[in-house]
Amino acid sequence: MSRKQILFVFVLFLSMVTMSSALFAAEKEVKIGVLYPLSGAAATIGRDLQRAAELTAEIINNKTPGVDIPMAQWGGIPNLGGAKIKLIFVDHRGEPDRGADLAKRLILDDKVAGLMGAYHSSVTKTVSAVAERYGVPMINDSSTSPELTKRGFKWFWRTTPHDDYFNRDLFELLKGLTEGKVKGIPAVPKDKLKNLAYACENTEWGSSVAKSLEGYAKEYGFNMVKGILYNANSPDLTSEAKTLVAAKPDGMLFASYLSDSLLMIRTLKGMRAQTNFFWGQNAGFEMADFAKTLGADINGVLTRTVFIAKLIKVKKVAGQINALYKKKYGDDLTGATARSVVGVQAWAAVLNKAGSVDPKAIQKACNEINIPANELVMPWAGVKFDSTGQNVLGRGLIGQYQKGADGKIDLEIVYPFDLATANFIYPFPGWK
Amino acid sequence: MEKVKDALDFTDFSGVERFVLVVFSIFLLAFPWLGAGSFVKAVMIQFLLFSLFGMGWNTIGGYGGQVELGKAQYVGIGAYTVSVSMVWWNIPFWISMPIGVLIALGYSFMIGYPLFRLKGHYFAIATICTSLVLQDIFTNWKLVGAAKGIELPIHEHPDFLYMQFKSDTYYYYFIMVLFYIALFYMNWFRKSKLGYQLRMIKDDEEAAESLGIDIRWCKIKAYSIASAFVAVGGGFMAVYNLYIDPVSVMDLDLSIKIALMAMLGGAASLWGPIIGAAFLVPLDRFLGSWLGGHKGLIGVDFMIYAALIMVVSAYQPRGIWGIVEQLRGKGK
Amino acid sequence: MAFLEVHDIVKDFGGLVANSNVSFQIEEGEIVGLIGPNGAGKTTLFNCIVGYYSPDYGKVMFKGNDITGFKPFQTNQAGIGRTFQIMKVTTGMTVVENIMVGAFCRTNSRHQAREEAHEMLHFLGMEEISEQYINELPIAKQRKVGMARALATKPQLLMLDEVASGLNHTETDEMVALLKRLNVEKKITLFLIEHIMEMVMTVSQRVIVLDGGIKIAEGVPGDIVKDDNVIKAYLGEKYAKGR
Amino acid sequence: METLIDALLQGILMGLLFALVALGLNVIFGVMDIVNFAHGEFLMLGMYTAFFTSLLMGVDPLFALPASALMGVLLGLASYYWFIKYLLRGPAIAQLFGTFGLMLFLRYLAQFLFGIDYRILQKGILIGKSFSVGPFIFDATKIAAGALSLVAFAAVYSFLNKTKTGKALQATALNKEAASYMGIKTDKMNAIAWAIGGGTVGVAGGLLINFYYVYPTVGLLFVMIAFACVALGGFGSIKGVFFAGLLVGILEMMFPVFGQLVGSDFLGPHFKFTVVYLAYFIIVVFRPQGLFGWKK
Repeated sequence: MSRKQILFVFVLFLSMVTMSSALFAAEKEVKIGVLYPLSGAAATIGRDLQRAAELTAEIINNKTPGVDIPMAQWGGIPNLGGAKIKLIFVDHRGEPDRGADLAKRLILDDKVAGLMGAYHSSVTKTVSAVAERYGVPMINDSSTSPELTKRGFKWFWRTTPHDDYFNRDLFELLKGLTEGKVKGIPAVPKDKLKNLAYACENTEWGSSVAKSLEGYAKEYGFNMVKGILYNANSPDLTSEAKTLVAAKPDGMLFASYLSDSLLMIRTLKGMRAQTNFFWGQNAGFEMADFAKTLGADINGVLTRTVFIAKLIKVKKVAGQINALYKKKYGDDLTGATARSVVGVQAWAAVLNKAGSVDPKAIQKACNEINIPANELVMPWAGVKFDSTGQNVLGRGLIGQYQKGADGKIDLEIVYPFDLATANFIYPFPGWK
Repeated sequence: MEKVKDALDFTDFSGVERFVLVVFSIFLLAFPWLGAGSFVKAVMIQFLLFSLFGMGWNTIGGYGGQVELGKAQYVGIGAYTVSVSMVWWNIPFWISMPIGVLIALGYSFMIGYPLFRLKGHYFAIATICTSLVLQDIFTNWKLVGAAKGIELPIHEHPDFLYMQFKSDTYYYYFIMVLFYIALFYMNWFRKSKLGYQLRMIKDDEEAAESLGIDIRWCKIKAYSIASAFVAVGGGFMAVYNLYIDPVSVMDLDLSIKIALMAMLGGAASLWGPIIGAAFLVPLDRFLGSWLGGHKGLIGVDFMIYAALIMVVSAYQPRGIWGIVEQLRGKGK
Repeated sequence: MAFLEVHDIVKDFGGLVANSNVSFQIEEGEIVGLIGPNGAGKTTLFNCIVGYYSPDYGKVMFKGNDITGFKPFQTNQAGIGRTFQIMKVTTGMTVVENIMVGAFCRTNSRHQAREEAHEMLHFLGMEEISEQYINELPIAKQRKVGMARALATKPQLLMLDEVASGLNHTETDEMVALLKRLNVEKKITLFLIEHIMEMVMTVSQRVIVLDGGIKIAEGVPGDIVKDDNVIKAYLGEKYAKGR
Repeated sequence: METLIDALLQGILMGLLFALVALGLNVIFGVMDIVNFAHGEFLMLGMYTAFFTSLLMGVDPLFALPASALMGVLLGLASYYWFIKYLLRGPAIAQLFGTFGLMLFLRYLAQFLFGIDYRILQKGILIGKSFSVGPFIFDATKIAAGALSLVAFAAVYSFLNKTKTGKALQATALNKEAASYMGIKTDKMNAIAWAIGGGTVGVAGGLLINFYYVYPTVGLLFVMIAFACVALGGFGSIKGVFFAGLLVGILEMMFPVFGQLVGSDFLGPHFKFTVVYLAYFIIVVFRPQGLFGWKK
C-alpha cells in the first residue's frame, strides 16, 4: 500500500469513528444508579424489584401504546432532548458497607445523575450518607424505616409512605371496625378486639415496627398484651408462636420476612391458633410466594401494602402496567414492585422538570415536584415531598387474602374504606 | 529501641521479597494519584482493612495455630465504642478508638481465660458461639440501637478529630498508616519471644510446656493482641461507613472472612494475610459488582470464589504464599 | 534436704494403678537411671514429677520447695528440664529456632536467645544443621535437638525419656559421652528413663527400678544387676531369653 | 405446668430432628476429625431432592425419603473422593476452610440451578395435619420426623455396634494407625463415614421438607445448631449427639416459656438460641470434652 492509500484508509477510519460517535450521541442517556439486593437472603425481592424498574424504564424510553399516562408517550425525557433513562443495577446483597462502596462507584465512576434503591433500610442509610456527602440526589423507592427522612438530609427523598403511615392505617382500620365503617360487616364492640399481640423480626425494620405499633396502640386505646421480637433466621418458631397464642390476643400482628412469615403461619396453623384477625406488616405477607405457598390457609389474613392487583378495578393505569408486567414475568405487581415502578416514574418526572442533570437543578426539581395521582400506579394522591424529603401524598392499603369463587386466593382491598373491593371477612374464619 | 529496630528490619527476607515490598509501598503511596476510579479506591480501602484484620488474626490463628472464628465480636466492640461515644457524648475518634481497643483487650482477657481451656474443634466452635452470643446481645440491646444499629452524624465540613472527610483519599491514607503500623508490629512480633513461643505451641504443645512456656497465657496474650488489631479496624469501619449494625460488624460471615483471607494467603507468614486480602477482596467486590447485576449469573461469582478456596486448601494448605514458596523451591 | 525428693507418689487411672507409693531422692550432681519393664509406670512417674499429671497422693520437693501439682511450665521455670522420647516432626521451625524457644525461658531478648542457641549448638557440635528443619534430620540428631532445646532453658535437673532408644551402637556411645559431659561441664543433675540396660548401667551412678508401679530396688548399678527382685521382674526374663 | 410440659414435648420433637441433622456431622467427625461446614448444604440438597422427587413423580414426600437418602450418600461419597481426600494432607485449619469452600460452592450451585425461590410442598399425607392428645396439639409431620429420627439413630447405632464394618469404623475412630495395622483400610472407612454422614442428613432433609421450606441458604440455619449439638455432646459420640440434640431442642423451647413464667420480656424468644450457644460455652468450659466425649 502506498502512503496515500494508508492515509486514505486512516482518514476514512477517523471519519467513521467521529460519525458513529455522533450517531451514538444522538441517543442521549441519563444514568440512574439502582441498588437492590440481587443476591443473598433478599434476592427474590431484589429480582422482582429489578424487573419492575426495568419495565418502567422501557415504558418511559419507548412510546408505549395502551398505557394512558403522558410519560408512556414520551419516548425519553422530553426536556433532556429525549434522553433515555439508563438504569445501572448493582447488587448490594443486603450489606450496608457493600452498598456504600457501590454507591461511590455509581457516583464517581459511572457518573450517574442520581441514585435509587436500596430496599433494606440499613443499606439505604449508608448509601444515602454517601449521596449526601457527594451531593448527589437519591430517591428512595422502597425503604420504610421512618428514621430515614428524619435525618435532615438535603439530597434524599422518599416516595413510599413509611412504616408509621402503615401502622397508623391498621389502627384506623380497627377504629373503623368498631365504628361500623368497614364494608360488609356491622360494627364490632371494641372489647372484642382490644387486646393485641405482635411478633416482629428483630432486625432494624421489625424492631422499629414493634416500637411504632406500641405507640399507636396506646394512642388509639388498644391494649398490647404481648410483644415479641424474634430472629428471622430461626429454624423453628414454635416457641414464638406458643408465646403469642398463650397471650390469647384478639389480633396478632406481624412484621416478618418471607421465610419466617411462612413458617410462622404454618406453625400457628399446626397449633390451631384462634384469634379474630391476623395482620402482617407487608414484606413476607404480601409477596407472591406467600399466597402461592400457603394457599387457602390464609383466607382472611390481612396485610398492609401499597399496591394490590385488585387496584386495576379502580385505577386504570395500574391495570395497564400490571398487565404488561404480568405478560412479561407471570406475576402481578406487588407492593414492593409497584413502589419500584413509582420510583422510576418519580425519577423521570424529576429529570423532566429539572431539564438538566445538574445535581442542583435536580435538587430543586425534587423539592418542587408534584406528580398528579392519575399518573401513578399507586392509589396515592400524588408525589410531593415535604422539607424532610418524605412524600406526603402517599398512603397505604390494607389487603385481605380472600378465597374467590374459583377457589383462588386473591388480595382484596379493605382499607382505605373508599377503595374497598370486597366485603371484610371477620373474624378469622379458622384454619382449613 | 531495639524493638523499633526489629520492627523495621526486614533483612531476613530475600532480596526479591524486599524489592516487592518497596515497589508495593511506592504503589500504595502513589495509588490515589494514579487516577483509579472511586470504586477501585473503595476496594483498596477494603483490601487494607482486611489486611489489617488478617494480620491481627495471624497472631493467634497463624502463629499460634488456633482455629479462631470469632474475631467479628471485636470488630463490633471497636465499631460500637467509637459510634456510641460519638453519638452520645460527642467524643472524638482519637479518644474513643483507643478506648474501644482497651475494652476489646479487657473483654478478650475475660473471654480468653475460659476459652483457652478448650482445644481443637471445641475451641473453634466455642469462638463462634461467643461471637454469636455477643451479636445477639447487641441485636437486642436498645441502648445501642439494637438491630437498628447506630448512624453517625455527618459533619458538614471535614473534621480530622472525628475522622470525617469528603474524599475517600483521606480515609485511604489513614487506613494505609494503620496498615503499616500493623505490618511493622507483625514484623517485630514474629521475631519476638511471644512469636517464637506461639510457633512452638503450634508445633507441639507438650514440648512447649516443657520449655517453660505458659501455654494458656501465651494464647490469651496472642488472642488479645489479635482482638486489639481488629478493634482498631472496627473503629475505622464506623467512621468510614458512618453506619453500623450488628450484622455489618459482628456477623459470623465477617469472622470467617477474616480468618479465611489470612489462611488462604498463608497463615503464619508475614505476607500471607496481605496476599489473601489482595486476592479475595477484589475478587469478592469486582466479581460481585460485574456479575451481580446480570440476571442468570446470580451466584456464579460466589461459585468462583468458593472454587478458589477449595482448590487452594486442597492443593496447598499453606495457602497462596505456600504456593509461591513452592515455586521458588523453598520449604516443602 | 535432697535436691529432688519424691514422697509416696500414687497415681491411679480409674482403677489402673500406675504408681503406688513411690519414694526416692536424688542428690545434686548425680546421674540416676530409672528402669523397669514395659508398663512399669516409669513415664507416669516422670509426668507426675514434671507436672503433666498431678499425683493423687504424695509430694514432690525440688530444692526444698514443694512443686507438687505445678504445671509443666512451672516445674521448668523452677529448673527441671525434660526431653521426649518422640519428637513431633514438624516443619514449622528450624533447629536454631527450636533451641531459641528454650532460651527464651530465661531471657526476653531475641539476640541473647539466638546467641545462646548458637552456643548450645556449638557445645553439642551441631552448628552445621542450625538452619535445617527437624524432619530433615536423622533420629539421633532429632534427639539431640530435643536435648539442646531443654538445655537451653538452663535446667539444674534434666530428665531424659528414653534418650537412646532407636540409636545404633556408635550413636549410643556418643550419647553416653555427651551425658557425662553435661554432668561434669554444665553441672547438671541427670535423671533418665531407659529401656536399654547396658546404657543405663554405664552412665548411671545409681539406678531405681520400678515394676508394676512399685519401686522394687534402688542402688548402684553393680548391686542392681545382682538384685533378686530385679532379675525376677525384669532382667530374669530377658536373660532367660538370651540363654 | 401445662405449658411447661407442652414445651418439653415440643422441645423433644424438635430436638430429635436437630439430633438427626447433627448425627451425620458427628459420624464424619468421629472417624476423621473433620468438621464439615458443608453439612448444612447436604441437608439443603437432601431437601431439594425430596421436594423435586415428590413434585415430579407425584409421590408423597414420605416416600421420597429413599431418594434424598441416596442423594445424601452419593453427595457424601463424591465429596470425599473428589475433594475431602485431598484436604487430609493439610492441617486442621485448612480442612475447615476447605469444607467452608465446599459449603459456599454447593450453596451457590443450588442457587444457580434451582433459583432463589422458597419452595414448600403443598400436598402430602401428613402435611398440615395435626392431632391433639389431651391439651396438647402435635404436628403430624413433626411426630413422623421425630419417630423416623429415632429409627435412623437406632439404625446407625446398631450398624456401628453390631456389624463388622461398623466395628471397623469405630476402631478407625479410636486409633487410625492401630486400625490400619489390623488391616482396616482407612480410606474405605473414611468414605463409609461420609456416606453415612451424607445419608443421615439426606434423611433429615427429606423429613424436614414435610414442614419446612427449602431455599439455597437454608442449611446455615441448621448447621450452627448442629455444630453446637455435636460439640455439646462430645465430638465422635453418637449417644452424646442424641442427648445434646434433645437438650438443645428442649432448651430452645423451654427458655421462652420460662421467661414468660417469670414475667420477663427480656428472657424472650429472641434469646432462645443465644441460650443454646451460651450453654454450650459454659458446659464445655467445665467439661472440655463435651457431655459424652471420649476424645481428648
